[in-house]
Amino acid sequence: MKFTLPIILVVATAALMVLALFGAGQAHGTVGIAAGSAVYTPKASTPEQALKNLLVDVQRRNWDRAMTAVSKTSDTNKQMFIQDWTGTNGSLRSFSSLEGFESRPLHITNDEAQMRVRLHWTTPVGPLEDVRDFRLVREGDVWKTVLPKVQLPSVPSQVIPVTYLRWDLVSGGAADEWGSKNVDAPHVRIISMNAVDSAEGAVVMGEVVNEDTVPAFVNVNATLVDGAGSAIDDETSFDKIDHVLLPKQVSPYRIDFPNINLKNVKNVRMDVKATLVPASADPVIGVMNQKIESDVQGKSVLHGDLLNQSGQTVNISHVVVSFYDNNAKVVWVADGYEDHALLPQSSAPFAVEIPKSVASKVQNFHVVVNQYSLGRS
Amino acid sequence: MNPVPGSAIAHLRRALRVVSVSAFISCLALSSYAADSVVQVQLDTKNATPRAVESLTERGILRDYRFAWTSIAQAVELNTADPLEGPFAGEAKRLLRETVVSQQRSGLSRQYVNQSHRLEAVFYAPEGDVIELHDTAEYEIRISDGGKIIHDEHVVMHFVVLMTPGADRWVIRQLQAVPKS
Amino acid sequence: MRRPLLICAVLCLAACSIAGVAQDLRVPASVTAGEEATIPTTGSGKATFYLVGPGVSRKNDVSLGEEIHLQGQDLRNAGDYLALVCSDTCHTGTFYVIAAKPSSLTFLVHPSRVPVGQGDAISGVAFPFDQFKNLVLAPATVTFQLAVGDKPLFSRPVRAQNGVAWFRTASGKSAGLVQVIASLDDVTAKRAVQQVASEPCNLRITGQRIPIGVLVQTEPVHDCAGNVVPDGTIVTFSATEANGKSTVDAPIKQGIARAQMEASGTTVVSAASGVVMGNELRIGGKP
Amino acid sequence: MSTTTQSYSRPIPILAIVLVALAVHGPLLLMQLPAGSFDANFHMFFASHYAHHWFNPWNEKWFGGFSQTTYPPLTHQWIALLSTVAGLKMGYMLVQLIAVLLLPVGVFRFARIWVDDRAASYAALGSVFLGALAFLVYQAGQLATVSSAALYLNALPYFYEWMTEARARSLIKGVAISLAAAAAHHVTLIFGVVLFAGPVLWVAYLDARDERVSGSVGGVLSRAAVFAVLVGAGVGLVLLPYWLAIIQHPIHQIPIPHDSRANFLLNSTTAINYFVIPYGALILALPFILIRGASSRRLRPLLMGFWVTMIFGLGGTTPVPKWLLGRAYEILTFERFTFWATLLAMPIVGILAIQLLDRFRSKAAVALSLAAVGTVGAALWWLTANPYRSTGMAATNVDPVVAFLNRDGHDAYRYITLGFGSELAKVSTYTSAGSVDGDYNSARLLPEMTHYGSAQLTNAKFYGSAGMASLRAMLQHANRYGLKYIFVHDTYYEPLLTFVGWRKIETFGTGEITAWSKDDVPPAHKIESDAVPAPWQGLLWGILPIGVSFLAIFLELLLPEQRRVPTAAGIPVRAEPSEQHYVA
Repeated sequence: MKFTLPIILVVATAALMVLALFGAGQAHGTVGIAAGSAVYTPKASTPEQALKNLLVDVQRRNWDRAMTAVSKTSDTNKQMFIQDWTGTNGSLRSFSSLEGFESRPLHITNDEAQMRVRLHWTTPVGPLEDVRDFRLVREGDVWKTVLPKVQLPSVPSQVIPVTYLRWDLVSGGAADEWGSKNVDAPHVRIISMNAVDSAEGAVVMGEVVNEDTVPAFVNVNATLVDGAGSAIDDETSFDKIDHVLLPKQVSPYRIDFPNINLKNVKNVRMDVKATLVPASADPVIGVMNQKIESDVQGKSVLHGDLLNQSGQTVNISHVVVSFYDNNAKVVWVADGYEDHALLPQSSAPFAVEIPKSVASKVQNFHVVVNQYSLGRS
Repeated sequence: MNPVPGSAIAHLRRALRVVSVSAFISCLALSSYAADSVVQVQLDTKNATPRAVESLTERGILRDYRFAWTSIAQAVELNTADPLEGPFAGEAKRLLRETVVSQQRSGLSRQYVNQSHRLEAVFYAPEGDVIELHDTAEYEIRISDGGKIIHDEHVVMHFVVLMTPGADRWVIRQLQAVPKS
Repeated sequence: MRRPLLICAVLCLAACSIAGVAQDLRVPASVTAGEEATIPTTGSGKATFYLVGPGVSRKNDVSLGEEIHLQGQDLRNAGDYLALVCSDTCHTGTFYVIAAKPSSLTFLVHPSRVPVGQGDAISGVAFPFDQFKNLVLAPATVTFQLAVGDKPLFSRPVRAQNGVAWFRTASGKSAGLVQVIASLDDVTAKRAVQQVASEPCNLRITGQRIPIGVLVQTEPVHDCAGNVVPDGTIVTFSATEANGKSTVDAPIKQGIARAQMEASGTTVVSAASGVVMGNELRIGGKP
Repeated sequence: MSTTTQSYSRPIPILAIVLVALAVHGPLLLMQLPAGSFDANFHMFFASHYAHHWFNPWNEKWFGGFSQTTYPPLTHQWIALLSTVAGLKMGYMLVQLIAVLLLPVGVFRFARIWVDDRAASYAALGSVFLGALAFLVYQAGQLATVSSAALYLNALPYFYEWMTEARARSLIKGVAISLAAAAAHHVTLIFGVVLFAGPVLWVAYLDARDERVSGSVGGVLSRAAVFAVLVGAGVGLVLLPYWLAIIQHPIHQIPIPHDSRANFLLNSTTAINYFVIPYGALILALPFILIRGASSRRLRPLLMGFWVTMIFGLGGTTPVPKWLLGRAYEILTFERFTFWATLLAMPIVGILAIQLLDRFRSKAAVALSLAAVGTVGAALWWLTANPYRSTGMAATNVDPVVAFLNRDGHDAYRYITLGFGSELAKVSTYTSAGSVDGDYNSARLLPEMTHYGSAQLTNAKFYGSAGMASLRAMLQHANRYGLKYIFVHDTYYEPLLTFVGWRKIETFGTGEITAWSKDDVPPAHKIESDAVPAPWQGLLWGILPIGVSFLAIFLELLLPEQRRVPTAAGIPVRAEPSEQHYVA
């Protein structure tokens, strides 16, 4: 017993550890560990394993080891590789982490494979998905990933005069005498509203205009009311709006009511709140080459390019689009975040998906661009 | 007029006083179960000019004025300024805080019992950012010094009140007692 | 339970009156805020004096037979005051402090910005207060004036009722800063209202082809009364061509909004500011 | 025989061990080293509430309102009591110090069930230097776990005495201290029943069966049942509001990841944090613990208790905890099991110590001292070396945040912090404003918090998409909860706040913290909840837990333990004939 029991305990412990490592007891959901198996296999004998190794290392930011999984024929270097995955210029990608991925082969031969990977990013503005295709080649008995050349944006040195306007707000202290503050909130008006049912629930959407001569910080709230006059739910436009509206600027808004059917709704109470805020008319971001096209999966997508016409970097841009039918009624509002920074005088593509149910009705659209610049919020 | 020490009348008066105060307190204690602690408020808006008072505003003012007087009663009875946060602003708040601080210093406290307020809106600003109300209030005021009631009186008071809309309620900005006109 | 309480109260009050609990003090009929007052007492010996009023809860020893001096400091706040003198019994008296003469006006003016040419668009409300922030209820005449620079536009005396005076008027025809003044005797309060251009009127654009696309700009943007629309107002330019549409939200600068847009083929450009649409412009493709 | 040898061959007086504990941990606690630990602010926050509202466990400062009956109150109430004279932080340090001083006493008394006084005294001395203790006190801030374990170890000898000797005073004192332990930390008691009391019951059974004690087997088992019933009923009553709260609102939230549930083989930092540091030099003793524990029939229950507890302490490194605990696995954290495992190992480590001392004398003394000091030193070094333990926030002054919330009526609204870590509790303690966030997972009832599998909103980014989804959901309902102010100590969150309608309104200090506001948020209203405890529960909560602790103290003073006749240094105590060769 003196040695039998210890041996039994040691063996049992080791067996349990092995079981946990490869078996049913796999720990899931722990921060920093990839979904699925996080076990690294040094020798990638299949394209799937090679790609998984690469992406696990990207997740862990283990760049040196990741580079060993990259084929020497790749038209990239470590610096470009890191910048490609971690983003540059304070872009959304630079705030993001690769949380998980799913890959599927598109085409595999003995020496070459084409894989499509759906990458799940966690970002400050919510989860984002990205689809990338990878080419892998067999080098000896090991598969490696061939990475294409990464086009990092660069801007030539130049001087761009900024002459746009800025509104500053001087506010008195809390102890100001009653009535001495004589600045009203900006006058903002909802110019259209439409309520529809969607797969996720009821949606209230439309457009709002700043009718004033000063910038307004706008939030649109809606309350659904039932037949008895009681409030069913109240929600806000949240990030489906451009909150800072310059004079006469129009923004789409969308308010989602998950799991609510409009047939239970008798009335919708709209409430737009506007506050006077300091703001700048710079940067101006043009939305170029807007076009609705069908992608390979048959989905309707609005494509275009965002062109930063100013002299400062826009770190994160957010596109909000209102889609109109042939009666100029807003039939849908969609949005999307651009994960690359917009350098001065440079452009970046964007794409916003249109739901199948409304795609056929869409005749026209209006795009507004909301932006975040580091240190200027 | 001071009673003459040692006189039979003085003794009688003292005895009667003790008995009457004790009886009154006992009656109060007995009836405390039924004492209506809710502040009664009625509002008449038909004479408000130049803007008509909206029904939602009327409901809000009724609710917030009642709450304000409940808060005043709590603050001056318990000598704490905490209840004054919220229902009051500006001069009214400063004045009530001063009252509480002053009471804390002197050891006095006040009780407003069985409050009933008849409000009349006399002015409602064109932009709806201020309303003037006239309040005919009836209540019993008790003043205590270190827990001993030194004054107890049923009064009818007249107040001029200015209320302004706050973030989510109407707040009292001016509360001024005036002689009956 | 209310009835027994009432009976008890009546009985007790009757008993109290026999016992002389609340005999009256001789207090002043009314006092102006901030002024001093005296309360005479009778008898002899020591007593406790209480003064209970808005913002005041005073307690101190007094000698009976001497006058009680009330400092102006204690009588700053308008309202009802209760004076009590207690020795063996308590003597009470109530009096009012009324507001002193006006020393300031609380003046609420709306709106702070108003489009030109709108009826009943500007309103103001004035409340007179004395130096202790008591609302002055005594009748008085408040004069409201509107002026642009030194040029008066409007003047109206208004009798204050219940401590409030108000006015309402239309906005003027020209954009610019309007002074709104309320005065009562030598007390004056000034506010400013910015009259701004109304909606853009007859929004017109011109454009030309440049190497990287098209350059479009508005003519100076005015409202229908000829006032220049303020800088910073957004004009949305849309350029539609066969390849798609481009839009730019451009702010007006020195009366004109301008934008560059990528377009190579024949392009139709339009402009809008808020809900006001401008003309359409057709620009030919690159030669 | 030299003097040195004589001193090694005698038990170390318990008073001396307590003084050593005081000398080692006293200065560290006076320096308020645990103030920067993960949970210290949480405990002080709870204590602060008791200091102001002793009989009202409904605390509106977190989650829009939650019941403090969801966490046993004893340590917090003691801090609240001491805070009136020493302040909140020093009150915390004093309660922690008391627990640290009680621990070696408990280990000594617990070890005497298994080994003789001499080995027990070395076990107690060793417990002062445990890496797991330093880890829990200075890094994790698990005041309740340490206090409860210390009390529980002191109760177990009474349990053993009651079972084997049927002494009524042992029953009374054992039950009272057990109830106090439960009032300090219920989880310790629940698992202690199996992991600590199990081996004690087993050894009592063995002793009765082998007639080493006066009681019969039947007597031992029946008395164990009586003890269990009394403790069960007592805990049921003392923590009644807790049970009612947990029955009314069982923890249904989506599991929240915790590193102690990770597989240590896959992450070296986690392995160091949860295995190497807590065990320290005990890792070297593991072979001895296994072999020595297995070689003695009386020590086998202890060995098995140690092994099971150690396996639990390994978290997700083995599948056992998940198999045995089911859903509870996702709620518990497992570093406490490692602490308990080290405590269970101490009696055998005591044997190892005296064997080494008997054989190598001064050399062994030096080596053991170095091992002990190295273990506790490594745990203290790890406080700064641990890459997962951010010291960034601890160095940031949150006073401006507190001042902001307490001025100009800002406390009429609710707030959250982002990137504050455990400093959130510090802000909450000193502000009059309420938050919808909170540093206590079990009390969360708002759906925005429970539906996403993340813990505190202030740490949202560390929970990946789940954390950010939870934060988005909360921000989406800001108007509903009167959530107007957000304090940001991590620019990561700024894009989200910008796009969803918040504006930066103030910058504190040199810009490490910024205040953000949303203008259209109405003042906070009381959130109606069915979790508000009834007034009688508040009364019970304010009287019984603290009451049983006073009772335990009085019983210890009024019914002193009869001095046991020292055994003749036999190892283990009540040794079987085959163990005679261990007798010195």
